[in-house]
Amino acid sequence: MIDKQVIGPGEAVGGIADGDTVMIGGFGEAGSPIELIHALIDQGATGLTVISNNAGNGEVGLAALIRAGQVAKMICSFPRSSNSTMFQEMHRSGRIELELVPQGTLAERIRAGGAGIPAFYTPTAAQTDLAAGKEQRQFNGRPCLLEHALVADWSLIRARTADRHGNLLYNMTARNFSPVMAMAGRTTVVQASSVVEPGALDPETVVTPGIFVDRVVHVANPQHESELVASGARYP
Amino acid sequence: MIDKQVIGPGEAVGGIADGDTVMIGGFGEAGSPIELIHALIDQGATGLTVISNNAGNGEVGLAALIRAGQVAKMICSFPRSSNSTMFQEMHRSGRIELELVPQGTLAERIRAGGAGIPAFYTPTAAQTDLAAGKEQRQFNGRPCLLEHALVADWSLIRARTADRHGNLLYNMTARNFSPVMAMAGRTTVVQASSVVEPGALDPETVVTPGIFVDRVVHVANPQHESELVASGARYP
Amino acid sequence: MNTPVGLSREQIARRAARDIADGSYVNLGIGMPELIAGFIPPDRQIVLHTENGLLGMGPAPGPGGGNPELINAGKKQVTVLPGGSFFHQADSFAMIRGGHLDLSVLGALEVAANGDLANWSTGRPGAIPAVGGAMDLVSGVKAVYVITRHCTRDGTPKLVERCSYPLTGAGVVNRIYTDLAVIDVTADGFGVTEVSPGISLAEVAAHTAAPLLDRRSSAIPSSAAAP
Amino acid sequence: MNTPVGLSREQIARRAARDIADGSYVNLGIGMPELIAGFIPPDRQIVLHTENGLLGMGPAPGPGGGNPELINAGKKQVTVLPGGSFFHQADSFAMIRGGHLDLSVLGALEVAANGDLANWSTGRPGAIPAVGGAMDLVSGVKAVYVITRHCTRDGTPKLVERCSYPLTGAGVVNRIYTDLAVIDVTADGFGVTEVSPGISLAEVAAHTAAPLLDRRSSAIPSSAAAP
Repeated sequence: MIDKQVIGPGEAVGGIADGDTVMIGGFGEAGSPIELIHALIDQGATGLTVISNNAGNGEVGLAALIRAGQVAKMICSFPRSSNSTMFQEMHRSGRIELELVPQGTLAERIRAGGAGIPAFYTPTAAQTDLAAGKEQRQFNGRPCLLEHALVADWSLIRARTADRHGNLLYNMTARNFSPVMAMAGRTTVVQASSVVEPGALDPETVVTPGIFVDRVVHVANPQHESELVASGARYP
Repeated sequence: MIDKQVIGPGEAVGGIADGDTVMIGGFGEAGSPIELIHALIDQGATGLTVISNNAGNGEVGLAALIRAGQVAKMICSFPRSSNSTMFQEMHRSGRIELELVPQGTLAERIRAGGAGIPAFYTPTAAQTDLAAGKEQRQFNGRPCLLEHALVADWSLIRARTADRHGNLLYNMTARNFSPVMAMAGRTTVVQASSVVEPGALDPETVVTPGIFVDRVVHVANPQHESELVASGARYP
Repeated sequence: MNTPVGLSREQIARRAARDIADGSYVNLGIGMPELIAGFIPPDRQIVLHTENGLLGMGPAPGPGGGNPELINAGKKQVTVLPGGSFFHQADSFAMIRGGHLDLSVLGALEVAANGDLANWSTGRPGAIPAVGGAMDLVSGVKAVYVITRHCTRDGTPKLVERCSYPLTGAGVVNRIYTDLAVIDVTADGFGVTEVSPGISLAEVAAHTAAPLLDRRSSAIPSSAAAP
Repeated sequence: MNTPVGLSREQIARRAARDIADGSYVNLGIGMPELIAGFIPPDRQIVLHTENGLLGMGPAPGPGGGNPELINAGKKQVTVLPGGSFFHQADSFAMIRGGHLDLSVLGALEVAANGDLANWSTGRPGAIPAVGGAMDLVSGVKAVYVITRHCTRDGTPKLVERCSYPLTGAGVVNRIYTDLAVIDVTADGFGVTEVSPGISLAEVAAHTAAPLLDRRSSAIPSSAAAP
C-alpha cells in the first residue's frame, strides 16, 4: 500500500545532510513551509544551498535558518525584505553566497530540472549584468542566454490538501513555486493542512500528482509568518 | 467586456490562410476538435503545416483534412493508424511531408513555443536516426539534442467547459496536447461542449487560463470520431 | 534645479490608464504602476496579471476580508475577480515570457533614449541586488510602458542618453508617462507626444538629459492630459 | 530452427510482474507489456502511468462502462483508480523524461548485448515511421525492462550483438524477459540469470545471436520461474 504520510515535521526532514541542496517553496510567506523549515533548524544540517524566491522575513522561517548559519548559498530572485536584514548582513560579511536569478528564469530552471531538460535558452537577462559568465546565442534575431536546470536533493513545500499518495492541492497564490519544486526535488517533502484518503480528490483537479511527492506530514494549523514577524517572534 | 465566444465553427476558423501552421489537439479521437476540423475543410485553406500527435482515423476529421489535400506537411509522433491509410498514401506518393518527433519532445517543443523558450536540450532521440541534422551536446555526461520551439498561427482544440474569458476545463485523457497548444497558438480557437459565465469556474481548478484563448465556440454535442469511423462516414 | 509642478502621481496613473485598450492583459509593477488599477475607464475591462500566480486580480479586500495567501507581487493582499485563475510560477512566467501579456507597466530608475531600462539595482557596492520578475517582464511582454517622476527627488533627470545604472533590459521601453510629459521611445530617440497642462516643451527638455523630438500631434491637444 | 517451447505470453508477463517492487510508478508499453497489469502480486500496489495523461490507470471498464475520452496510450478504454490524476502532455512527459517513473516495460524488435533497443521502425523503404513515446521512455525512466518472445515467428533471434534496425535508444535496456530466460544487460554483455522450466542454457544460447554469460545464482533456482 502506498502511504507517504510521516508522523511529524522532524521525521519529514530526516536525512537532510550537510552540503545538500534544498528547494523551499513560497513567495514571501504565502506557501512557505514554516514548520518544515523550523524542523530543519532543529535538525541542524549545515552548508546548505537553498533555492527559494526570497530570503525570509523577520527572525522566523527561512530568515531563522539563515541566521542559524546553516545556509552557505542562496539561489533566489528577490533577497531583499522590508523587515529582515538577516540575509543582507550574512551576505555583506561574506558568510553566505548569492546567485541572483530572474524570477521567471528561476521558475523555468526548476521546472527544467523536474522535466529532464538539462538546459534551455531564454532572452531574459540578455545584455544585462546577470548575463555575466553565461553563454549567449541568437534565436530569431534576439540574443538569448543558456540557462541550466536546477535540481535539489530535497524540496520542502506546503500544500492545502494532500492524499496519502502525495496528490496535492494548494491555496490560491500560495501555489507559486511548489508544483515545480515538487518536480525538481529528489525527495519532496510536503506539509499539508489536511490529509485525505486516496480517492477523495477529483483526478481532474489535482495540481501536483503524487509521483512527484515522497513524504507528507500533516500540519493542521500552520503558523502565519507575518503574524510571527509582527509579534517579534524568533525561532528557536 | 471580454467575450471570446463566436457563433459557429465557420466563424471560429475564419482567417486561416493558405500556408499557415495549425496545431490540432487530441490523442487519437480523445480531444480532437472534429467540428473545427470539418469547418476548416469547408473553409478550404491549403498548403497547411499541421502539428498534431496523430494523422487521423477513417475518412473524417484530420484524415479528411489530409485527404482534401489541404495539408502540405505533418509534424507528429505517431502517423500510423489501424483504420486509415490516408496519410500513408499521401506521404508515399510525395504529396505530404512528414517531420517525425518523439511524443515527449513534441509536447515540450510546443510548450516551449508557448513559454517563450526558443530552444532546449534533451537526451531523447540522441544516438538515433531522429537525431539526424540536429545539434548534439553533452550535459551531465549524456549526449543531448538541441530542439527548437514550435509555434503556430492557429491552435484548434476541444474542451469540456469554457467561460467567456476563455478559461478551460477538459475531460479526462482528452486533455492531452490541448493546454500546451493553447499556449503556442497565435490565435487559439476552442470548441467547448458547454460555455458558462465568468465566475462559474473555480479559479483553483482552471486548467487553461483565458489569456491563452482567443475564440470560443459552443458545440454542445461533438461527434465521436470512432462512431463515425465505425459507420464508414466520410467528410464532407 | 527645481522640477516644475506637473501631474500628481494619481494624475500620471490616470493618464497612462487612458491608453490601455479594452480587453488587455496587463501586469502592473510595484509602486506607482499599481495606481493604474484604480483609473481604468469604466467602459473597459482589463485583466490584471500578478506574476506570483493570479490572472484576474481584483482590488484590495475590504476590512477583515483579506487572506495572506491571496497576494500580489508586492506581497499586498488582493482579491480575485470572476473569470480569474490561479497557476504556478512556471505557468505564470510562460504568460510573461511567451508574449501573452499585452502590456507591462513598470517604474524606473533611468530610461535611455534607445529604450534601455534600469530599474532593479543602483549597482552601489554593498547593496543587495534583487531583480524579481522585472527582466522577464521587459523581455517577454508585447509592450512596456514606464510610469515615473520625470526627475529624482534631488532634480536629476531620469530620462537620459545612456543608463548609468545596471540595465533591466536593452531597448525594451515603448513609452514613458511622467509628471511633465508623455514620451515615446522612437528609432530617433525620445519623442514627446504630449506635455502636461501648464508645462512647456522647453521645461520638459530642460529636465531631460537627452535630446527630445517634438512629436505632438495637433489632433491630441496637451490639455487632453487633464484629469 | 524451431524455438523450444518455454513460457507463454501470460507466463512471461507474470514472471516480469514478480520483479516490480511495491509502490513503483510504472509505464507499460503497448502489447505484451500491457498483460503485466493483470499479474501484479496482490500484496503490492503499483501505480500505472499512461503517457497520454493519466496516473493511476485501472483495468478496462466493464461492459457499457467505457468512455472514449478515458483511454490509454494504445487508445484502449481504461479506468482511473482512487488516487489517480489527469494532466497534459508536457506534464506527462516531464514524469517520463524527468526520471520520475521507476520502470518502463517495452516490447522489442531487437535488443543488443550493449543494451541498445530497436522497437519503433523496421527501416524498410515505404514504411511509415511512427515513434510515439518510446524514445522518451527509454531516455528518461529509471529502469527499462523488455518483455518479448526470444525469437521472431520465423525463428530469428531478437537478442543480438548489434541491432540491425534503427535504434530507439542506445544502451538503455536493463533486463529482458522472454519465453526462454531472464537476461540482464551487464557491462560484459547478456547475463542469463534464469532459464525457463524445461529449457537448458544451451538452448537459450542456440537461439541468441550474441554470447551469453551464466549469471544464474544458486539462490534463485530456475524453477522459481514457474507460474
